Formats: sequence, structure tokens, C-alpha cells
Amino acid sequence: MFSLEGITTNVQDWLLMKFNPTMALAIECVIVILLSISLFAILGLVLVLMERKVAAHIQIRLGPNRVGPGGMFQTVADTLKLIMKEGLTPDKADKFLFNLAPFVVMMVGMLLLAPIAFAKNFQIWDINIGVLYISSVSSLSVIGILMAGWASNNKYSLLGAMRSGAQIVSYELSAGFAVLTIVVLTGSLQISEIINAQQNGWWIFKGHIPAVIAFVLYIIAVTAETNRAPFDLAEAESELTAGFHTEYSGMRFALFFLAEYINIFIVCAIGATLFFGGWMPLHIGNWEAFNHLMDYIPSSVWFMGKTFFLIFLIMWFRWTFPRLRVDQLLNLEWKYLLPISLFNLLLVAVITILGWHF
Amino acid sequence: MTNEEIKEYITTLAPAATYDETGEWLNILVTAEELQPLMLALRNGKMQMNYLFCLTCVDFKTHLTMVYHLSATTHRQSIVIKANLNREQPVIETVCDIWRTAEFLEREVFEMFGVHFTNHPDLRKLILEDDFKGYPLRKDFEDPINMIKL
Amino acid sequence: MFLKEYITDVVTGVTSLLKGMRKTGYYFTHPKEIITEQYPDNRATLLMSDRFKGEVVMPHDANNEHTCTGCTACELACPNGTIKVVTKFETSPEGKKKKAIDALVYRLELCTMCNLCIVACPSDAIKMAPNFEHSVFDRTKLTKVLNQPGSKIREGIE
Amino acid sequence: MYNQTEIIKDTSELGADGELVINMGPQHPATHGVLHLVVTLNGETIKKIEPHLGYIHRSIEKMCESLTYRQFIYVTSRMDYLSSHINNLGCALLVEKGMQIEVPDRAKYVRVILSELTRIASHELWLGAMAMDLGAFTPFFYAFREREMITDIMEDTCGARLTMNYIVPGGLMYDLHPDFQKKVKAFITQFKSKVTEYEDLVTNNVIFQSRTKGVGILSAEDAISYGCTGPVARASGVSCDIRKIYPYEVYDKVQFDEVLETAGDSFARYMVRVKEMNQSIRIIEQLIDNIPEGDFVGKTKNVLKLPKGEFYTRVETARGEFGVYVVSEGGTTPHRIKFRSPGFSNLSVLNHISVGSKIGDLMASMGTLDLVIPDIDR
Repeated sequence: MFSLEGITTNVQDWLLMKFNPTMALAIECVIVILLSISLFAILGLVLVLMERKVAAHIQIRLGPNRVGPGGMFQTVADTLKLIMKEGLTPDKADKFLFNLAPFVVMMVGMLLLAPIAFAKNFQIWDINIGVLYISSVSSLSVIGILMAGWASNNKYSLLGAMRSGAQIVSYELSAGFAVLTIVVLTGSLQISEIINAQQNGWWIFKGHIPAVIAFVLYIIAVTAETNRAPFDLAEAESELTAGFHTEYSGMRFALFFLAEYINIFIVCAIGATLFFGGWMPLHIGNWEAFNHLMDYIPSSVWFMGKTFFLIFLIMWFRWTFPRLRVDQLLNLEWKYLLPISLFNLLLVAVITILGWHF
Repeated sequence: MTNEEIKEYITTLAPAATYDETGEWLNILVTAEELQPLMLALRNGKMQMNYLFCLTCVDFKTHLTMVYHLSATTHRQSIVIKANLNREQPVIETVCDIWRTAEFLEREVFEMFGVHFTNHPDLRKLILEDDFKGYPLRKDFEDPINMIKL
Repeated sequence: MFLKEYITDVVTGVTSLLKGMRKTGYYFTHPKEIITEQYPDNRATLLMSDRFKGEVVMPHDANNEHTCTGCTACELACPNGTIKVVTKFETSPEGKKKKAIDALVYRLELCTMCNLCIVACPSDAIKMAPNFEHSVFDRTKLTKVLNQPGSKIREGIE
Repeated sequence: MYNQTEIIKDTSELGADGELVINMGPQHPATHGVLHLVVTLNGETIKKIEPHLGYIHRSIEKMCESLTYRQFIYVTSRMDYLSSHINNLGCALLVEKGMQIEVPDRAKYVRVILSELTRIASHELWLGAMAMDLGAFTPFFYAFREREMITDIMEDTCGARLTMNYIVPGGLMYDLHPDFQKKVKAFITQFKSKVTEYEDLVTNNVIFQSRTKGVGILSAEDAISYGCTGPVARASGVSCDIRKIYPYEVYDKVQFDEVLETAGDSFARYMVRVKEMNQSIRIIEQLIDNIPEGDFVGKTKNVLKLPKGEFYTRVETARGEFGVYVVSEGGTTPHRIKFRSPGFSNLSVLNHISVGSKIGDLMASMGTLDLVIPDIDR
């Protein structure tokens, strides 16, 4: 049966056969870098198109349908346009930080790819503190946004960046707590272990009430963390024109744009891993025949399917809800999400100790 | 209140007022000096004219006339107060401390007719650019560049 | 009680959000509700209202005749100086001099489609056409002469 | 490599005490046109708002001084372009009042029906745009779907979608389209079935409510003092509906309620407009089957000359009281014409209701004031 696992093992065996181990590692690194960059490019194109199509259908429109069949190449055309455009740097901007910021945001996205399991045994780096790594690295993206807002020397940008700072720092908390729920249930921080623990059922089913609550909290928190509507205060179009990236144009704007979608993909991938078993097929208790049938679907399809379902959910939010105000945003976190997460953590601890989950 | 009663009432406040009843509402012409105290009395006195729904100026070539349309939300009676102004030096006291809406309306009249409102808190141009010369709504305004004569 | 209020708050809030999501979800799954008009692909089937005020035209019949007498009523009625009637004197076969139009100049770029000229016209010589695709590459092309070259006034119109 | 002074030297441009002065507009997504607000901020809190107007000032009042009484009506469509029909009606009423022109019943009925359709169309657009200001993009398209039906009706009957110019002194420019009644009824059915969508998506939405409730509170006294009219004043409990107080055309023959709210905040202004749409539907339902047969335009002279004197009419547009003040010297053109536009007064209250609130609140209060910039600038 075709599997990504087979390919990786074959490649590694071949490399080790031809070169010494250091060289092989270096070549592997290069391959991984190339793969992740191309994944970024493809994801960017697909997700932007998906967003536009989802938005269009929710808004009783057709969406892009002129470039290529069904508008498939619309984002390619857009990218081409953005590459051709002149990347302006405002006169009084802090040029070094201004140019650095999009790359910082982008790099955070790339770093986060490392511990994600795309398919069975297809993972860049199965670090044993995977979840901790994710939650610590993902909070770095705020630095890029603050950098962009400050260096633009634009008041709208500054306001947007400051909002974003307050927002991401506070929503880190409940996202972290939601993730901790699963860590408590699994008893491990390692991504592969978390997935393996869902062999006989996903955590969202096995962990019942606390897992569902944690999932809802997680989705809300990551929507806020990725600056998506209804929490898109950092760019709040109708208030701050475009927030922290007001002054960006051309490819540097495209990087911000891309980073937004990459971040969505990553948080959804993590959500899928934690709550829906990552690449793990849907297994129900002792139904051997059913479980066996499910195993025939490749693990990468399972992973992508779950991730894209969550991405759709986040897009659905965006095109339904109005935006919150900045103080209401913080109220929501500190008065609602955080107490509920704390309570939920307590609940899950009790359930785990008593073994009440399946 | 009938028009006669209003006339009586206003004569006590502004003895020099003249009246004109040909239009839809009672028109009261007062001098520029006695306008502000009269307005204050109309707003706070027994008439309770709390709604200034139109404030404008008319250029009659010989003089400017300030026109104030007043009404009350309680008894819905409308009157019109007018004051003639000298065309060269149009000065009148502001009413924007009585009705807040007058602040913007007087700024508009200021730039369009050149009427100077004393005691106005913020008498600047509202619509035209700051270095605009002339008063566009006066009859003798000529702008050969922007105005196209058909 | 505080806790009860808190929980009611959360529940009503979440319910209201879910209701909105149900509505948008309904439209997402019902592509039949899409209202996009695919202009210009649907140009062949696009139905304009017959009264639509797109531009002023002067209808000519098969003999290249119109009914405009050159009375300048439309020119007077127009608020923007869009229409200019240029008249000339024609000599009829009997030797009688008669006023007729040389050109009815219509400047589309000044027109506000107010329809006052059509209402003013005593002989129904001009009307509004439902044509809305007016873009041209040169502004001078917007100045049109409405009477066709060689056209003349129909017999019996005074 | 990194030079800090480049940025620090700019602080001299800031206001006192770290105040931040930002120019909102004339190109800004939320000002819906070329409104320019100079907003003084302290952090996120608004300290002062100063509107700078005139970006599309066309001096319509001066233009009208050189147009005849038949011609000047079309210009008023260009002021409040969302209720252009009602503006036209106000001007036509003034000419009819000044010259004592009899208007046939049929014209009166049609004028009122079209006015109410215009009002619904305007409120629909406002609803979509307002939701968009608050970050919800989808209701805009749902609202436009219904509005599109109205513009189609307008296009059929008046020949234009926005600047109708369907009214002439004495009646209508031409008769109704044969399909008019059928289409209006179809619209009413569609509207009634879809109006719950706005409730699900906007009105009952917890985020929308928290964004608008208690935001931009305007008291009744201030509303009167600032000359606010229309839904803005009615949301503060000021009864100011011209259709009720000084009924024109056939408004005295139809049953409808003046929608009043007492809270005076953005949510109340929102509710007033939403309920007003239902009242407009009610008016149309009463009239649509009873349009009398007969002439659509009364007998008028060819050249209209208003007698010497002063004339004032007011009508209730979608935004409030629209007044026309004409000083006539007896000629064919007005000597002086003044349009009392509702948006101008409603804008003047913006600073008052927004001071002390957040930038996000400014969008809510500005959105619910329903500003149309050409109406303000004239």
C-alpha cells in the first residue's frame, strides 16, 4: 500500500547508503526545507482560494470563477501580481525592522511545522515536548506583528500592533489550557504519543465533556491568536484600515497574508492532532470490520481532512460574526474563557484520576 | 398660541420687531442687536422654542438677512425670526449656546456669506478650504474657473 | 445568583452565535440561492427595463426620417446644457423657407438622464434608450450628433 | 544599522500629553464616502472628533439659483442619493404649495408607495453597511438581495435605479409600469420571509448587541438641541416623524406607527430603523391595492413661476427631516434656496456622543447615525 512512511524510509536508507551520516542529515535538512517551503506556497494558494470560495458561497455569491476552471488559478494570478508590485518602504519608517517583520512572522509559521505529524510516521521532528514547543513558538508571532506596527511609523499600524499584542498574549493562556487538557488525558507532551493514545477513539469522543469544552475553547482561542474575525482587531478593516500591515505592499504584504493562512493551517493541524487523532483513522471500539475499512483510507487523507474541516469552521466564523471591541475581547478572555478553562482543567484532572474517560 | 398672542409676547421682548403674516408662518423681523436676548427668551421662556430646524442667510443684494426657523417639540408651533445685516460688515451674535445645532450651521453661513458670529466658540471654515477667497452664496460671487455659465 | 447569570449569559450568547452560523451554513449548502449576475457572460440574456434611462437617442424610420422640428424645447428644458440644437433653413420644392435641424448635438458626458428633454419634446422626436455600456477610449466620442446623416423630417410634422 | 532617532523625532507631531491625532478619512473604509474626521485619541479612547467637510461639496444651493422650478428637482437626487425620491418629493411639494397646483390622487398614492420603497431600500443598505462597519460582512449581501428587488422596481417604473427624478411638479413624469403592483407584492412576500435572517445574523447576535448597546448614548434634550431628526432622534424618544406631525400626500389616510425607542444608544437607533422597515411595508400594503385610476399628472402651466415670497416644506427622508426653503422674487428661478439636510445636523452630534468611547465604538455610533456624505456637503 502506498504510504508516505515508506517513501521517507526508502529515502533515508538510500541516503545513508550513499553518504556518511552527517552528510545524509544535511541533505535531509535541505529536502525538508524545500518541502516545507513548497508546502507553504501550495497551502497559501489553496487556502486563499478556499477562503474566497467559502466566503462567496456563504454570501450568496459565486466567488472567483474567471481565471482557470472554477477560478482555480485566481490565487496564482494574485500572487503573480503581488510579486510584480513594488514593495514600498515608507520614508520615515524604521527600515530594518520594517523589512524584517514579515519574515519573522513567516519564520514562526515555519518553525511550527516541525512537530506536526502529517501522516503515519511522517513527521519532521518528533520532539518529546512537542506540545510545549508549539505553544511557546506560536507566541513568537506577536513579535513580528509588533515590529511591523511599530516600524511602519503609522498611527493605524501602531494601534493595530498594540491591540494584537494584548490579544495574543491573553489568548495564549486559554489556548494553552485547552491543550493541557489533552496533555493531562494522554499523560504525554509528545505528538506521536498523543496520536497513538487515540488508537481506539479520538479524544473528543473519549474525553467527552472536558474534551468538548476544551475543543470549543481551543477553537475560540486560536481564532483570536491568528487574528481572524471576529477577533481581527489587529487589522480591523473598518476601524484601522488594515492595522499593522497598512504600510506594506507587494511581496512583503503577501508574506503577512500567507503567514495568516499558514498560521490557520498550523493551529488547525494541531487541533486536529489533539482532539481528532491527527492521522489516526476513525476507530470505533470493537467494530473490527469497520476499523479495518477505515484503515484503508491513507493516513495523510485523514489528517488533511480533519485539518481542513477545522479550517472551514474558522472561516465559517469569520463570515458570520461581527468583530468584537478591544475591551470586550479582553473581557471575553479574562472573564469567560480563562475561568472556564481553569475549571475545565480541574474537571479533566479529576476525570483522569478517577479514570472516567473511555 | 395665536399669532396675535405671539406678537404681543415678542413686542414685550423686542419692541422694534416688525411682523409679516403673509407666509405660512409668522415672520418676525428684529434688529441684529436684540436677536440674541430674544432667542434666549424664546428658548427658555414660555414659548419653549427648543428646536431650531433651519438657520440660513439670504443675500438680497442690498442687505443680508439671517433667517431662523424655530419650532417647539411640545406645541409644534413654528415661527420665523429674521434679522437684517449690513452687507459690508455683517456681524451678529451667535445662538449656538442656545441650540447646539447652530454651531455647524453658523460655520456654514460664515463661510458662504461672510457673516461674522460673535462669541462663536469655533468660527472656522467648515466646508470650503481654509484659503478660499470670497463668499460663494452671495449674489455677486464670481468664480470664472469653477463656475460654468450655461 | 451570580453563577446562574453567568451560565445563562454564556448559554444565550453561544445560542445566538450558533443561530447565525446555522443561517450562513444554510446558504453555504444551498448554491441555488446564489444571486450573482454573470455580466458580461449573460449579455445575451440580460433584460433591461424598457424604461431604463441610458442615453438620449433619436429614432429614425426606414426612410431615414425623424420627427424633430428643431424647436429647441429640449435644449431649454435641459438643466446641464447637454443638448444643442443647430438649425438651418431649408427651401422646400415650392420655394418656401422652412426651419429644420442641421444637427442635434448631444453630449453624453454632461447628461444626468433626468428625462426632462423627453418630456418637453412636443413631437416625440427623441427618447431614452436602455443602453448602458457607454465606455469609450476617447472623451470626444461622447459628443454625439443624434440625427443620422442625410436624414430629414417626416412629412406632416410641424 | 538601527537608528532610533528617526522615529523619536516625530513625536513632536503628537498632541499634548501623548495624544494621538489620526485622520480618519477622507479615504477610510468606515466613513462611506469622503467624510474626513480628525480624531484625537488617548490610547484607544476618543477625546475629540472634528469633522472636516466639503470633499464633495457641489454648492447645489447655488446651482439651483440658476435652474427653473422644473429643473431644480433633479439636482436634489444627488444630495441624499439613498432617498433621492423623497428629496424630489419635497421639492415638488414646495412648488405645488407655492403655485397651488392640484395633484391627482393617483400621483399621490404612487408617490407615497415609492417613498416608502425608497425608505426600505435606504435602510437595507444602511443595515448592510452598518454590519460591515462592525466587521460582519455577510449581512451586507443578504440586505442587498432585498434592496436589489426595490431597485429593479424603481428601474421598471422610473427608469433609473438610484437618481430617479420621477416626480415633476403636479404629479409624476409618466404612468406606473404595468407590472408595478405585482412586483411590489412579490417584494413584500420576499421581504417578510427574509427579515428573520437579519434577526438571526445581526439583531440577536451577542457580539452585535454588546458592540451597540450603551454605545453613543444621545439624550432626548441633546437630540433636539443638536437638531437631530429621523431615526436618530426617535431612538432617543423624540417624536419627530414629519409623516405623523405634518402629514403630506396620503400619509394621513394610512395606518402606521411612529417607531420610538427610549435608550438613545446605537442599538436603539438600529432597532428604530429595522422596525421602520416593517412600518413602511405596512404602509405599502395598505396602498398598493387601492391606487386610484386617473391622471398621473395634474394640469400645470408650461413655465412655472413661484409668487414672490418665502416657502418652506419638509418631508421625512430615510435619515430625517428634509426641509426646502425657497425665497422667490417672482421669477422662474429661485432667488435663494436652502436645503435643510438631515445628515448635517446628525453629523454635528457625532463628537458629543463619541467622546470617551473607544475607536470601535466610533464605528458603531457613526454607522447608526447613517451619514450620507453628499447629503452633508450638498
